[in-house]
Amino acid sequence: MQSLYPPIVNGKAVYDLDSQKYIRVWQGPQHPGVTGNMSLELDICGDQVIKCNTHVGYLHRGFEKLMERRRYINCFPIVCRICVPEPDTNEYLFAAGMEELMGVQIPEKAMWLRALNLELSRLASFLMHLGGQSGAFGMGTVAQWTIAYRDYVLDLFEELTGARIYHMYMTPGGVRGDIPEGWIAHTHKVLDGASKLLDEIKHVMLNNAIFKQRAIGLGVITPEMVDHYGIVGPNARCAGLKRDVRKDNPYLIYDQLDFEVETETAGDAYSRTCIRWRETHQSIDLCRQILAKMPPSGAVHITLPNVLHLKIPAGQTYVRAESTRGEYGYFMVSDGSEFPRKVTVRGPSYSHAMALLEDLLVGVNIADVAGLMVSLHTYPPEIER
Amino acid sequence: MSDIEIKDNPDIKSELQTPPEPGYSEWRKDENTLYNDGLPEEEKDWFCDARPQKARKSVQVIENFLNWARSQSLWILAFGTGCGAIELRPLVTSRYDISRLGMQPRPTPRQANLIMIGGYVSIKTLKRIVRSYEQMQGPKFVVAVCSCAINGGMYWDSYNTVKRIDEYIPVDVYVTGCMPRPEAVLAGFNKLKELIKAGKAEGQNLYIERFDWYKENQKKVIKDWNMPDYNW
Amino acid sequence: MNLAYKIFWAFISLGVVTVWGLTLNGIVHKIFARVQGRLGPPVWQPFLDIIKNNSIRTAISHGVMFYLGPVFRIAGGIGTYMFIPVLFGSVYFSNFSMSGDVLLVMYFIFFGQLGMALGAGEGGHPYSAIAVSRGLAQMTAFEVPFALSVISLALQYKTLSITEIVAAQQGSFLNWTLFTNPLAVIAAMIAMLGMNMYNPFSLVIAPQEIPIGPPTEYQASFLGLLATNRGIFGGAKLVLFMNLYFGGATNLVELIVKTFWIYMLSVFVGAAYPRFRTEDSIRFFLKYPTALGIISVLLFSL
Amino acid sequence: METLYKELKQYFDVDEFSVQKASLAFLRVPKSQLVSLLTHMKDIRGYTHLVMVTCVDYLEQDSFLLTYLLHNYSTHCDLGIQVSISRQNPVMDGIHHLWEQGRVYQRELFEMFGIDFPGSPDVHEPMILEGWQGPPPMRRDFDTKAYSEATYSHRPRDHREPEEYMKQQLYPED
Repeated sequence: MQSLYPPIVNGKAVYDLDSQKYIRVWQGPQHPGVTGNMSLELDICGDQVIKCNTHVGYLHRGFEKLMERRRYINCFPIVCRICVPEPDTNEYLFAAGMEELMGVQIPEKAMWLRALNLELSRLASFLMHLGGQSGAFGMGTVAQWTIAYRDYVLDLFEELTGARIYHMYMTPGGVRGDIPEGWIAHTHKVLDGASKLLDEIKHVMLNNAIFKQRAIGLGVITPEMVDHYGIVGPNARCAGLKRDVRKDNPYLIYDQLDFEVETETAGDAYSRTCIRWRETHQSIDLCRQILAKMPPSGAVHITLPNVLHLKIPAGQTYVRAESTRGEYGYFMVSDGSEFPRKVTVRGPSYSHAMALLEDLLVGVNIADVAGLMVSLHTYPPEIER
Repeated sequence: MSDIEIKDNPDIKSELQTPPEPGYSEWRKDENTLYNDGLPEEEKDWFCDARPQKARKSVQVIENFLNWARSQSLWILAFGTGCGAIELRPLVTSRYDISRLGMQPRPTPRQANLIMIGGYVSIKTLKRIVRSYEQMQGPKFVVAVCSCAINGGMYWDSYNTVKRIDEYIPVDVYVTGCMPRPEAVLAGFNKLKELIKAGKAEGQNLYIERFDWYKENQKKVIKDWNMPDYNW
Repeated sequence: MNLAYKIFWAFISLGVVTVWGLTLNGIVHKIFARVQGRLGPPVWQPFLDIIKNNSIRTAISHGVMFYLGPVFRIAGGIGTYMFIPVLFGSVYFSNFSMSGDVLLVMYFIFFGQLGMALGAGEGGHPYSAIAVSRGLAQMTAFEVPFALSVISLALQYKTLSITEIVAAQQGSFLNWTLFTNPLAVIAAMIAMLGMNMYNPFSLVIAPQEIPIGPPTEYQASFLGLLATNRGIFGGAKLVLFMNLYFGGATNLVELIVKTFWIYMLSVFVGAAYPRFRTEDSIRFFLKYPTALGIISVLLFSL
Repeated sequence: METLYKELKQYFDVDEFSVQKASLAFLRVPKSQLVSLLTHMKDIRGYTHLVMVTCVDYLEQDSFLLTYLLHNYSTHCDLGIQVSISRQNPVMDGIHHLWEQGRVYQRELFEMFGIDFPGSPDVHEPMILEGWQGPPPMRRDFDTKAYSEATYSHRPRDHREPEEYMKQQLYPED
């Protein structure tokens, strides 16, 4: 059987596609098992993938070019379009970079509201991911439950910010508005329901024999690989490394909340799913803490000069935050004019989807390609912007 | 109702009345064959080079019944072309359940009737959209969701996204907004059903009618045209 | 009753079972939707889909075998059905059942899928090829426990005719094979899970892995034919299992009730499980169900 | 960070050291010493995580400013190592042997800025822009507005004033 597979010469499989042994199949961009709009070019031998090329760029809009042409305040509508399931991280990072370059401090209440918004968006994104993970292994039921429940979280956003998906809520100098009437009670109800749903998911998905059989030992990430590939976030934590931006470089008010960094040691798809399941619980808990500790009143934003002609002193900085997929960073360069000189977005999927996925997929059964890809929680628009 | 504003496509109506202008025929050998000059020589005989023909309708009574059946079972091509794909997932879940309307996502273009253009269309995606659209069979319908597919939206000055999708494939229903709410998309689907029942959603024949014009527009933006002129 | 009448009534019952099988499909979609918290499509959705698929204006073919694939499939379905007595003791609904028709039926169950495999292979899509290899491997695997249980039935009732097997189960429900030969029934029901191709045995049309398997290239009226065959073949399988293991049916109501509950087994399993890998599925079929089948065969051969 | 800078100064001729905040500093290094400095930081100083590689186009100074941002997980500090290369002949040494995702950044930089990295795996293959003809789009002198107006046909604008139009559509009485 081993002779069927091509010989490995210094790390690369040497084979000839025309010999009728190997097929080249494309997964995506039009493929239900591929996350978002990207494509994998797989060379398979029997049931086994022997080579993978990731093709991105289907969603390239040239954000960094467009931002050079827009004033700072005009950049806000487009930065949140970079990551659809979790746009608030982009808004926060762009606003934080601006404030750091301007050297302004935002009010206390605004910090808490921003952290609350970030955690809620983490919750929504995690719910979507858990659904995708179960759907990638063919269990559509859990996917339907979680993605349907995500809508209730989006309702919270709608009440708070007025928008459902893209809520330009964090503006430079604070947030756009305070909490509306009765929103906190509604939030508590939604959070309780979410934790109930998560327990159901644990019974249906994480304790399922077939799910374990397929996910355990799939796409193992070792601690040595983490730095070599630039792996961040849950994918790095599943290898046993305690790395969380919220703990390492606390931003906003995360140093006043108490939470533990979730880690696993196995490093396979199952442990990644468990970590994300526990981090969903963690987000719910953090939301409750924030709602409890938040100052009841106070200013939610400072008054800036006319933002349309806002000039930002020259300088360069890098701000980072913890998104669901790991460290999310903005590198901003200002030359003292009204337009940003350069804004570079560092999406966590950048290293996960290109370099890491191409190497993890080698030798994987073609039935598990979707499961492995989803378990890395890659998201194409961060790669190409 | 400002964000649930849905209009039928004015262009299609006008284009249906105005005959297609002649010309743009330099890549056509004769009436019924295409050159496929984008393909390398050794691949030319792998692909069919017949020119697509207009599909004939049957008797009006039967056609009305068939249109009703088509409108009752619309199969969406599961192709998330942009941000709009994020709303396709809530659409199949419990709150807005499009399977009530007899719709279901299909993973292969051969079996889909409806392609939903979700948001901005970059050049690389436009190529795949054209392929998928031409591989779809029968009366096929296009719903353009989000402003970016209609007039470029907030990427009006981007160098990599097309500004209006209806120059490359015929669009039946537009749903404006960024993002349009799922209710808006549902309303768009219902509008499409009305159009189908009324027999107005003839995008397939329009595409064949103005085939040269659409091809010209596509080849203008897709610089590396390495696929057959019509993907059978 | 002469042959013309027989053929006439056979096609009448074929129509009945087709309608019932398609309605069952609709009910199944509805149940899945309710498990997922949705309202779900209307029960008559499969009929609408068939009308729509046949009303598609254009169709792409890939050659003669591509045409013949669905034809073989539906021929296998009809052939499977034609030799199963639908209602016990009814002159009209007893099709062409004869002595030894169990073997014929088992052959026809294979026949349709083999023809489909040939047609899908000519479709030329790599996913079709992968799915065909998966499907044939899995089919071979679940045929083993099914064949074993049928053999043990043949040993138990000393006959190969479905009608006589049904006749032997009449009287009280304690005479059903379900109670007289439970091991064989369990093995066969597990095999039926694989036959119905819901989770965890939905390897062949795995949308997230190889969308969507053999029918990837099939469109328009080909797809309509395949959908019709889902009704016929599903109905025929259910009637066969009802006859072999659940005492058959003496009237249509009993038929509907029994087949519904037999089908629900695979639905309940399918709503709650992810999908097997191919090798896992084969390993599963060759482990416990096969052992049960062998034990039941030994019990009745000694 | 200052101590680190002083220690580095003994081995490399680094300059233009600037501290942005407690956990972030930038310094400039000549093009020839970049890879050795990165190797030094990765292997000895514990800056094992390559956060990002980006480029700023300074058209007026006729130079590209490449920024290699490193992160140290033990001290949680970032160091931005910047190198300025000429705009006329943009060639840079690759770092794909140090970090696996370096080749992806280099592919993107070649595509977006036209900076060549000899020896980097499939750096010349199109990654994001398929069939792109024209200058590298992220360069400062590439005008995306003019390009899009020249290439794509924009939908003619609706010249009705939005405010008036909405008023007469929604509130015709007043």
